[in-house]
Amino acid sequence: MPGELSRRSFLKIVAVTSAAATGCTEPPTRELMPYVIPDENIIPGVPNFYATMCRECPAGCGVVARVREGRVIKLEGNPQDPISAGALCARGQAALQGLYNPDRLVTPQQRGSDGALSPITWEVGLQTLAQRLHAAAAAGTNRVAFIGPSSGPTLDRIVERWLQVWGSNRRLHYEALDEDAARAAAELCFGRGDLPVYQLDAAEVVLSFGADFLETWRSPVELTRQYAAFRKPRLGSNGIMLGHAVYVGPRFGLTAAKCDEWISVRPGAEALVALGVLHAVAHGGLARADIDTDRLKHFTDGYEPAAVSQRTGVPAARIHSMAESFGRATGAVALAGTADGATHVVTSILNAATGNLGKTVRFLDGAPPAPSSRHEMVKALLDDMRRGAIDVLVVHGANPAFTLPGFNDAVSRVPFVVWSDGVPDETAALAHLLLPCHHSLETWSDAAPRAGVTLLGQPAMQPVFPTLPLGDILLASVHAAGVSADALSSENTQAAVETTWRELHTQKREARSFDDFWRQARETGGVFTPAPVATVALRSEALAAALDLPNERSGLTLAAFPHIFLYDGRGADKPWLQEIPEPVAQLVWDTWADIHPTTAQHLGVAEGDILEIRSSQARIEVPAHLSAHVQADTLSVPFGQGHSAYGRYAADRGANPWQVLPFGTHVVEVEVRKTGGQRTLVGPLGLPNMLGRPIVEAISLDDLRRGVAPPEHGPQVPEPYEMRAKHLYPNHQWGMTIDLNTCTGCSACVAACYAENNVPVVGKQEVARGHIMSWIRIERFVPTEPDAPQLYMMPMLCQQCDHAPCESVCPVYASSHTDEGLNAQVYNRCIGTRYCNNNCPYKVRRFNWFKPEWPAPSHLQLNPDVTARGAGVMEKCTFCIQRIRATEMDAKADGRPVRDGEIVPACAQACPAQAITFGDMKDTDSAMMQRRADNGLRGYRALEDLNTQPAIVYLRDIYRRREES
Amino acid sequence: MNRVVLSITLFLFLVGAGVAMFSQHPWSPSRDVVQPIPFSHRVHAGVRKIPCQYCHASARRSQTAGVPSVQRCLGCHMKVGGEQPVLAAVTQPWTDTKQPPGEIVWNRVYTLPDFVRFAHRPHILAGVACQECHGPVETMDRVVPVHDINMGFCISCHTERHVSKDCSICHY
Amino acid sequence: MAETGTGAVTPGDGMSETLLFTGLFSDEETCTRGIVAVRAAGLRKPRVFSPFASERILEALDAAHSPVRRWVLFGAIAGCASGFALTIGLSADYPHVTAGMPIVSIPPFVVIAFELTILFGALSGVAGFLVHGRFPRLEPVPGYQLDFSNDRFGVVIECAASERGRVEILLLAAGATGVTVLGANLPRGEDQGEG
Amino acid sequence: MATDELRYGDVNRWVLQTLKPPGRTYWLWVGFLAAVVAIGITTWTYQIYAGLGVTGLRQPNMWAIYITNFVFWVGIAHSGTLISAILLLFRTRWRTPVYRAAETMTGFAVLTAGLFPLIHLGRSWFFYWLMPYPNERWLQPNFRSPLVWDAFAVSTYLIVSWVFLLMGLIPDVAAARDAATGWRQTFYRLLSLGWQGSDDQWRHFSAAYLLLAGLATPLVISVHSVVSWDFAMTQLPGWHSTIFAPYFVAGAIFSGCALVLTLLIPLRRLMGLEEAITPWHLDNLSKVILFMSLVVTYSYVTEAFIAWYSANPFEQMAFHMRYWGPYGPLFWLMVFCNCVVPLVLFSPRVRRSMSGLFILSIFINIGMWTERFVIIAGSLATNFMPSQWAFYKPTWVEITITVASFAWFLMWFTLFAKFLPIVSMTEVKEGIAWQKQALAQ
Repeated sequence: MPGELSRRSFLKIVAVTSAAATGCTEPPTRELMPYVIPDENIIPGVPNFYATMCRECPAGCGVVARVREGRVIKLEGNPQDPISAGALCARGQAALQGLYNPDRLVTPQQRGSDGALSPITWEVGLQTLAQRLHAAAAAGTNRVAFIGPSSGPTLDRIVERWLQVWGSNRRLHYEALDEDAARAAAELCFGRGDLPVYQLDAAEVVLSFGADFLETWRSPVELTRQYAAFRKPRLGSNGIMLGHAVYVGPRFGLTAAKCDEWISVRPGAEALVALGVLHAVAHGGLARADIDTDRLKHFTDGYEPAAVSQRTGVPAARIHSMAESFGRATGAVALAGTADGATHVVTSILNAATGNLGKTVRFLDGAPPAPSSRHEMVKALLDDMRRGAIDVLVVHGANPAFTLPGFNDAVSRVPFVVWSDGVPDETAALAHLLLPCHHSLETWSDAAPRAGVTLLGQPAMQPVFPTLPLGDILLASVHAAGVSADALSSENTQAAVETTWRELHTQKREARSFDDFWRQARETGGVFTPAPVATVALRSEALAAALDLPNERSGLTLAAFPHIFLYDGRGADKPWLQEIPEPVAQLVWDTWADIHPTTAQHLGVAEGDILEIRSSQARIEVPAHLSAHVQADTLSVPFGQGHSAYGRYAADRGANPWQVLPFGTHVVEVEVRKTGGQRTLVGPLGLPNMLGRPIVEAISLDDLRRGVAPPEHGPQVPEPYEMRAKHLYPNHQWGMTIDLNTCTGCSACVAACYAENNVPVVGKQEVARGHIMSWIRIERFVPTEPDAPQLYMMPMLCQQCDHAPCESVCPVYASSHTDEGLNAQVYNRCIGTRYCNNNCPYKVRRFNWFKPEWPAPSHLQLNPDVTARGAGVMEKCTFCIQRIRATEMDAKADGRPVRDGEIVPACAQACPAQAITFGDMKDTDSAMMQRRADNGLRGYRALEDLNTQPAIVYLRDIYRRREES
Repeated sequence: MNRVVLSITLFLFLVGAGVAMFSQHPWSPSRDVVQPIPFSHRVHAGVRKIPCQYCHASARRSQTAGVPSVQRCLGCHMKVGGEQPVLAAVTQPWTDTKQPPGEIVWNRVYTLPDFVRFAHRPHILAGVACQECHGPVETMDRVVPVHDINMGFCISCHTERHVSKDCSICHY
Repeated sequence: MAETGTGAVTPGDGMSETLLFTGLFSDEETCTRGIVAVRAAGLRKPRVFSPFASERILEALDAAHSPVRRWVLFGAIAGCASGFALTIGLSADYPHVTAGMPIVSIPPFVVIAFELTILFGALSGVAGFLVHGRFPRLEPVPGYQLDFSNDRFGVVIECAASERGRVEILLLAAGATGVTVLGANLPRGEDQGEG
Repeated sequence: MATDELRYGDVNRWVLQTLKPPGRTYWLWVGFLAAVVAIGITTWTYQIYAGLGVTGLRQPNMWAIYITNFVFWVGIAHSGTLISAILLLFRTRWRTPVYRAAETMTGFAVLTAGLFPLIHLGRSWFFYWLMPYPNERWLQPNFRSPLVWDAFAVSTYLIVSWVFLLMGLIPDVAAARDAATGWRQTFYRLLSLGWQGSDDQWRHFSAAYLLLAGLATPLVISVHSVVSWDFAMTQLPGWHSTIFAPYFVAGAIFSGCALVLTLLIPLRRLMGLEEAITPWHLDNLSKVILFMSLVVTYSYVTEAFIAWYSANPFEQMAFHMRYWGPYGPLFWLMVFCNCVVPLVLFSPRVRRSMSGLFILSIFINIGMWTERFVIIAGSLATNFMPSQWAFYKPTWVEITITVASFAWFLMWFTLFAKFLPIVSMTEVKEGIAWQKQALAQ
């Protein structure tokens, strides 16, 4: 087939183009291999962009894949997609490492009687599958089961019909971090099967009851964007105001850190606080007229703030004031992120009672049936498996062996387990047949994350390995079994997807022809139509039903939370996600248990002591991390690590909290004892204390209102002091403005930089030895003074100083200043004196201590426009000079000046909060300079006193003084 | 003894000169690159007057000038000279489709040192003739490099034309 | 190399054979006296060998200042000049802006210029020494004896054989421990001295 | 000392007997040193092959032991030139028997020092880019960079000190030649350039030698000033200080003189030079050391004062950490070795006790090495960005190479001492003559 052929030639051309990219140590390719039949859309050296979608979490962001010579080298948010709106989180960026993962399964494998895996051909694999299925179907109904997340209309339909062919309906839409409680609440309170869409930007007050909406909850990219708007200082009733957010929960995570206040409560006590607030709302006459206040009062009986305060330790006054601000705000929203149902119900009622339904909390008409199996269905299937009622189990896109307690013994009773995915994981270790599956970037697929948004996933490149899309595998198994199934007419996934979209086309009663519709869908990455907001009201049953509050726990509690990068564990095979430090704890490549110093003292536990955490069902060993960022008597442990398989990057690292958790909750009472072992937790940062140095700066809201800058610094960005004639820039002087108020520290920029600039990953040990290579990092300082934001955070990258201290000391001009204000680092001139780094006050330079390695095929991800540096040279952020050059060339070709906003560095591009703006400092109208002008009071340069004259101006973070609210 | 002193100084001078001379030519491109098929630029570009960018089509659009696809060769050779045995490699993919189509593996004549980025596009757009770097290709049967493409070569031209000499123009 | 002077040999004298008289002294003091005596006697300026640098001997010979000084001076000047030329020239040749400093920034260049001043000065000083001292010297200076590198001083006078007696007396009187005579007709190094 | 009964002949006797063919123990010693050097070279090869990551170097301590060694050895070099050149200009008499050894030490110390910048480079094989030479890149070094000053200063120093050393050797080698036979004689003949000590040879020699000394004197001051500017020219707290030049020069002379003691005391014993190098000489040397110790102490105090008086929080924190941080113990060790221990030199008894001086000199060497380490690694560790603070620990690679560098130095010194006159005969004789004259008057 020509596709196959041209791919081969692609890869050879790739070899040529990448020769220049792969650093000083590889001999340049001596051969040139032209296409035999050129692909008309491919000009070697010029990138193509394909709109497709991200499958790293259920949020369903549209992405654009940047393709060079037939290989995806970068993922970016799809600007047309209303969910991602052009941004992409770290996990999305790292999808590439799933695609190019060196541990991906290459050929089908079968487990012999001896339990050893042996490679087989696709024919054999599909044949065996077909036979097994046939036998199962013959044996009776519902003897075939499929476990996997909901993966879009088409694939879901294929799976469903495929199961029908085998006379089964055992389809488990399984997500480890499901929304069961939320769905239950939505059902109960509003009689809706779907989940609401939130509009934080329409709110003035946000109460989050354990919802990490800036990290992993629901749709982080979208919510981060909304939160940025929510936090944007704007003119309100009483002068400048900005959204007021409070986080109630046991853990001070990124979300809590970016809120105005963290109210620390026992895990499971969030519902009580919510009830307290609801009570105050009910009795404070803050409820809307159309709400039956008596029933509301009755509902909240016994939860008056005083009582709640008794049970949770949250001051009653606080609860009252929360209720006040919540009730009085023109828009407010309460979010629930706990696994227990009560919080979800109460927050739903709270939102409804304060009339925020349809405003900040919106149910949309025509929401697609969001198939997600309820917990009882999961239990049911496990029972079936235990009873031996399942003959064939197919698992795809999920890792129940890792995340689902009780799965392992259940699956042991299943005679034939088929695993079909990328990197073999724990489930694969239990499977009898392993079928390597296309990555979502290699196959056709679609998704309907919400009403009005239907994403089309088109393959961005030819498959890296001889794998098959899941759809094809299922269809093939049917055909191989010789079953005639009209239901499965379409012969492959691509056709199936097209069929779905034909239906969509007719559904939508589109005026234009299907071809136009289809073409446009492929161009824009889907169809996006604003969905009407449904009118829903609080059902009276909600107030009638009895709440099942989580029982109050006395002893030590383990509260597991989804890791911002590793999520439920699926991120662990991606080195970027392992190496980018968790923003608050600043730890990498490991699991840790946040434990409050007082608790630690009481247990006699010191930093790094390995704790044995024992629940009723299992025990794990986790090193302790002493920090005040967790409720006392609580261990907060991130999900993600503790894999026994799942590739070289994930295997045998940390511990897996899923093991100790009962099904359906993230909180469990545990016993803890020191094993006596020690493990140093590794992170890239030194002191957590800023020592009062002018690095990360913040301004309090009332200072902002009164228009006074922090005393120690000037009101405006002061004009830098010049000893001699200023260096003049003929055309441009590139600069950056970074808003620390909107920056959440989510590290999407870091991941984007890794992807764009071929930044090598060094591994845990080398991070510990101070050899981490990230060009941009999130600075994190814990404030020591009371009058400060909850946590200082800032993206720190090369400041591209005008008076760059690094330049004057380099003996060989490897670091010199360009006519466009950049601080150029010339790798091939660098001899590695490392003097520049000594003189860099920001310590943003990185030295190549070793020759970086990219195990095949991960080297295919390298950006050919960026040199891969060899050992012994210094490197650093370049403001993505390759993008600057490319744009300048385009502009030159069109004979026009570079337009403002045309050049977007990877970090700025990825940022969901749009905290980073890049532009020309000589053009005062540029968005970047405007942003400085508009926020004159907040502008400052890091370590200004040194007069290094950075090209980056930061805008001070804004915080509320404790008293003000 | 003056002779001794003289010879010593002479020796030192020669060593110095030697270093200087060598450092002018750290590497020279191979002067003799044999190609898989006897393709003649003289015939195509010289005699037939085919413009360079007819085959090297992406020169004005991309960083790489682009080696023409076999299809492009065939564009003409379907009509002219297709029967010549030397063109088997070119016609084979079309004449017998059962074989995996033979790809032509050309040998590089110009290799850029690592860490250096040269984009054809801006140079073409700036009206730099191909010959200024590649020499009179239209007179060569087999292309051999005329200039040493080294940094001095680039810089001298950039200096003459008053183009930026920032390091980061080529190194990033 | 030994200067072929005039005067000492009386004109019209039949035998014009010149001999090499070496007065051996055991220390600086007497050696100097010897030199003074010889010169007072109006004999040709003697060549003096000494085991170490002795200013008194040089005074006694009233030797001129060594021209090496000038070599050093000019070397140093050349070094300084080339130092500035090098730095300024090469910086201006391909200007790279660093840290907003001027391309030609003199203060740092002073350091280079200074070092080159020293270097060139020193090297040309040595060159001067080699040239004027006629080093490396392959053939021995006539009259040299191995003791001269140990503990003996030697005052070598070249004059007509007829002067022999007078010279010997002169040297011995000055405190010479002995006198050796070398001549064309005499086997080299044969000791003719007495007393 | 009583030289009245001293004869010029004695001097040759003392010195030439040191050139007698060495015994087995000598060769064993040299062989041992060579072996250590070999290990060091292998380690360096491994470091180049594997990448600098095998060392303990890290962000932010990108300079540490290698540069410490560099500064240490350059410092050592200084005393040699001081004793041979500066004291020559001052016509100091006690220097005569000591200076050749000191100068030899200088020669090899600079040689050793010069290695470290190369060892420390990320891409050592491009070290020559630090020097201007015509090349096809049209690229030249950045003369504004202190490292280029360094390259010029150190290489100038290397050349000049060796020229000075070889020059001074000429008359003595001639003496050796006249006493020697066989291949040694040819060797010395070549080296002596046919010297015969005639008056005009002496005339040019002493002129050239004096002028070389005159040039070496400012050079030696400049070299260590330049080295100190590697640090002073940055803005790093703990480095960025105006007193660095004099402070480092003093330190250099201090450590250098100490090492001279360390070398001379065994040397005079092993080579039977007790008569040539007498306690009187070492006494004078130790007075210099004492003085330098006081200067260094003063510098430490000044540094602390500047940090405090500048009211610059960065500076103050840097020094706070230097005294009380993880490297604090090293700092106090340094204070003990450099400021406290040398005070015993106020007692004449110590100044004349060989064993006493020897032990003392070891203390000072340790102290001065530690000083450089504390300044370099310590200041880098406590930089502007607290989130990037980290404290460096060396790995076996640096330690091996450091040890090897000492072996390398000692090896060359040992070889030199046995094959070339380690005490200047001519100058000692000059001294004797001067004494006689003095007595006469």
